[in-house]
Amino acid sequence: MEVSLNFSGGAELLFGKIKQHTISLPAEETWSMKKLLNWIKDNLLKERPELFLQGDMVRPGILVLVNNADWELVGQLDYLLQNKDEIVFISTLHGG
Amino acid sequence: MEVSLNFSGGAELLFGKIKQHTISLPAEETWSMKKLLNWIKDNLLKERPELFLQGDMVRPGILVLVNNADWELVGQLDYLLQNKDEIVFISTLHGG
Amino acid sequence: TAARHGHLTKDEVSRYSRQLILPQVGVEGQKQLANSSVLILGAGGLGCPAAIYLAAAGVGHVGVVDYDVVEVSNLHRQIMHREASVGVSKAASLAQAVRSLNSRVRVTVHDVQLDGSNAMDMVSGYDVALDCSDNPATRYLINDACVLAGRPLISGSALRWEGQLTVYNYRDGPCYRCLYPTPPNPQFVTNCSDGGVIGAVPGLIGTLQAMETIKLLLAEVKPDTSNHCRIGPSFSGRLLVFDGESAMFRTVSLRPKQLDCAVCASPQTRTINRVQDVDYALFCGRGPHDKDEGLRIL
Amino acid sequence: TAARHGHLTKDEVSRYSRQLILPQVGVEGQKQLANSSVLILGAGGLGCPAAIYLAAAGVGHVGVVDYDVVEVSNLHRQIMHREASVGVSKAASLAQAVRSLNSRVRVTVHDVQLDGSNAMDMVSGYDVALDCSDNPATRYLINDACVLAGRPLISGSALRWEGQLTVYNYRDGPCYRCLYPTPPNPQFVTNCSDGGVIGAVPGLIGTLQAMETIKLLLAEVKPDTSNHCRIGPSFSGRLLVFDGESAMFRTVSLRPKQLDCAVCASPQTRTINRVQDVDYALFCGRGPHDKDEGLRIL
Ligand SMILES: [Zn+2]
Ligand SMILES: [Zn+2]
Repeated sequence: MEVSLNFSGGAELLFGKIKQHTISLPAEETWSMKKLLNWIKDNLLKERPELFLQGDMVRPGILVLVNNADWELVGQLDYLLQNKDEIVFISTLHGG
Repeated sequence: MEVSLNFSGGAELLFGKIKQHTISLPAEETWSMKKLLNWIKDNLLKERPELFLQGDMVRPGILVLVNNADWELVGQLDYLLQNKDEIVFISTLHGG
Repeated sequence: TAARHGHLTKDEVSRYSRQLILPQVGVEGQKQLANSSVLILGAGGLGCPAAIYLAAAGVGHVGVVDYDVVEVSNLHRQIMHREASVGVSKAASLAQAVRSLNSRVRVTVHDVQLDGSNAMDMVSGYDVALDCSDNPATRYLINDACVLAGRPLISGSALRWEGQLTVYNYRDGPCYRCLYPTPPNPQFVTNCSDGGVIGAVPGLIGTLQAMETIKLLLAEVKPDTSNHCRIGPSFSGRLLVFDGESAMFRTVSLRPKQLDCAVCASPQTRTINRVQDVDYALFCGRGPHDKDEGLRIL
Repeated sequence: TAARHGHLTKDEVSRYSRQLILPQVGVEGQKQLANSSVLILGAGGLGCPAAIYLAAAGVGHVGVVDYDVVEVSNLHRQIMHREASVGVSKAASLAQAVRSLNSRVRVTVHDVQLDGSNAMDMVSGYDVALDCSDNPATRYLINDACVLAGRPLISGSALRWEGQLTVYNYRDGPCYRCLYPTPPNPQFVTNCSDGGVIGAVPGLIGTLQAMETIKLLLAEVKPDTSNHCRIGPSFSGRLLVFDGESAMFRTVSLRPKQLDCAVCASPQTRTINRVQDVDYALFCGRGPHDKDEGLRIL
């Protein structure tokens, strides 16, 4: 299963400054967002994971999108990934 | 076969000011862009067709896009429509 | 003025002719703009283009809130200030630019630090507010004041090459706290001084804030008037995400208003009833002017 | 100046500090901007934001071309002019605004009608040109002069609620004639006077023209210098289409440079070798100032 990950608003600074990642996940397993967050922690996080995760959740100030919709609309941690999904992590900006 | 048509930059003024149209075409036929232009002339054009077409071609100043690519990249009049294609007609703007 | 009483003056017709002829504006729309008031919270990189495009379009009353003075390091993005205004109040400097472009607009300068004691009065005095501020404590305060005063909020932000824009508290749409019930840890908050910004990025977002405000105000024109075309804001419950480095625009669907929101839930449910009762600096871990001693990685 | 000789002055460091710290800019990028020159063709709704954001960012030399004078009907969108400048040359008025924001920038006023006799000299005097004009005859002339002078062209346009932006003649990318070999019939050409425009639409496109120009100039920084991050323009061979009514952004792939293009083909193949030889008003069916007597439907 191929999933595209995008980090922006500064969240990419935790991932080697790379905004766009395409990852392959074993399709024989089911992948919830919760499981994906753990996978990211174990496989992609270049810096201290507590900057991205707080317990099982994404830390406050990061908006999570599934195919351009707020993950709250699709089940949040329980959403099950589909092939070709695009998951976006946007750090909210405060500057002006 | 369902095709989405979008008119903008002023081209929509020829189509009842409606920018977005979804049309159904008989899927058993093949539909080239050339055939689509004739279909539009016969079925959608609310005003004089010479404002949109000049002979068999779209008139100068209108850019034609197939799925967000210039139709010159995909065969222009010979491109064969696929189900769910989005065809866009953009009248070029000159104001500033 | 004449506009408030059913017709446009000859001056107004010639000044606004290029937008009057649009069916989404028309005479009724122009009168609506003239009868509207907009509060710009922050006279910086976002507030400069937002204020000037709103004034140019003929919004009747523009308020500008800012407590800072113009610095030379502001001028790479805060394009309505001038070298001669370095050291002058930003609110006054922006107000001056607005007046010199359009003397028909009434401009009010609020050269004060926005806080819990004045936010409600300030926001209540205008039809719409624009968040053009630069730190989380102020953004929560502005949000809460807008919700409790019943005012829509056009929110913009920018940092580095990126910008974001959305509309909060418009009709049944969500508010800032619906999206962000918990503030970010201050060590993850970066402002434009620390992180840098390309000036045209807040330029783009502030310009879009003005456009969105105009559409929101035009939505109030009575539907039965003349052949006015309906229009309204595009970003209530939606977020625009812009990345100038790749020139990518993304439009995102946001969650609806949250029934358990601390501020926009029903009066029986909400936990915030008065902004005076909230210590925003404490809530966010630092106030609008505290120096950031943290990690500043995000 | 100091910037031309390998370092930035203390003044430059404090003025540009917020963009200097971006890795795509840095000291080398800032020096590159200071050593660059940009020609703004048209001091109207597009030219105002484009010129001011380029000057704010520290482009060393900005030229402004416009033969018109400021009118009150311009002020709803041409935000760097002022009521006090009504009747004054637009190029001079915009130049004045640029100087008052950033006196480090050299500004040249070209208060002339652009035509075949002066276009080549004007365009050749700058590194990059911005098409902020408002009619097809001028747009073909600007394109041909840029192609024959070997200058990239950042082209913007706006009408009603819509805007378009692209980059022509950049490296191997297409030019305006590659896309539009045949001019539109004048009866299908609408300008902002006839069709109307929301002021923030050219505001958005002009701001993006500035951003795109900055990225194009930064692409010239030598790759071996310090830890500079690569960046470049996003819209060569691509077109941005914006619809403010629905707040929709569309990015489109354009055809490549056309081998049979009348102006950007090889010198052996091209049919246009000198802009002096082309009658642009005749080619387009009307000149930049002719009144449109046609149908004006598109
Ligand atoms: Zn809420
Ligand atoms: Zn060409």
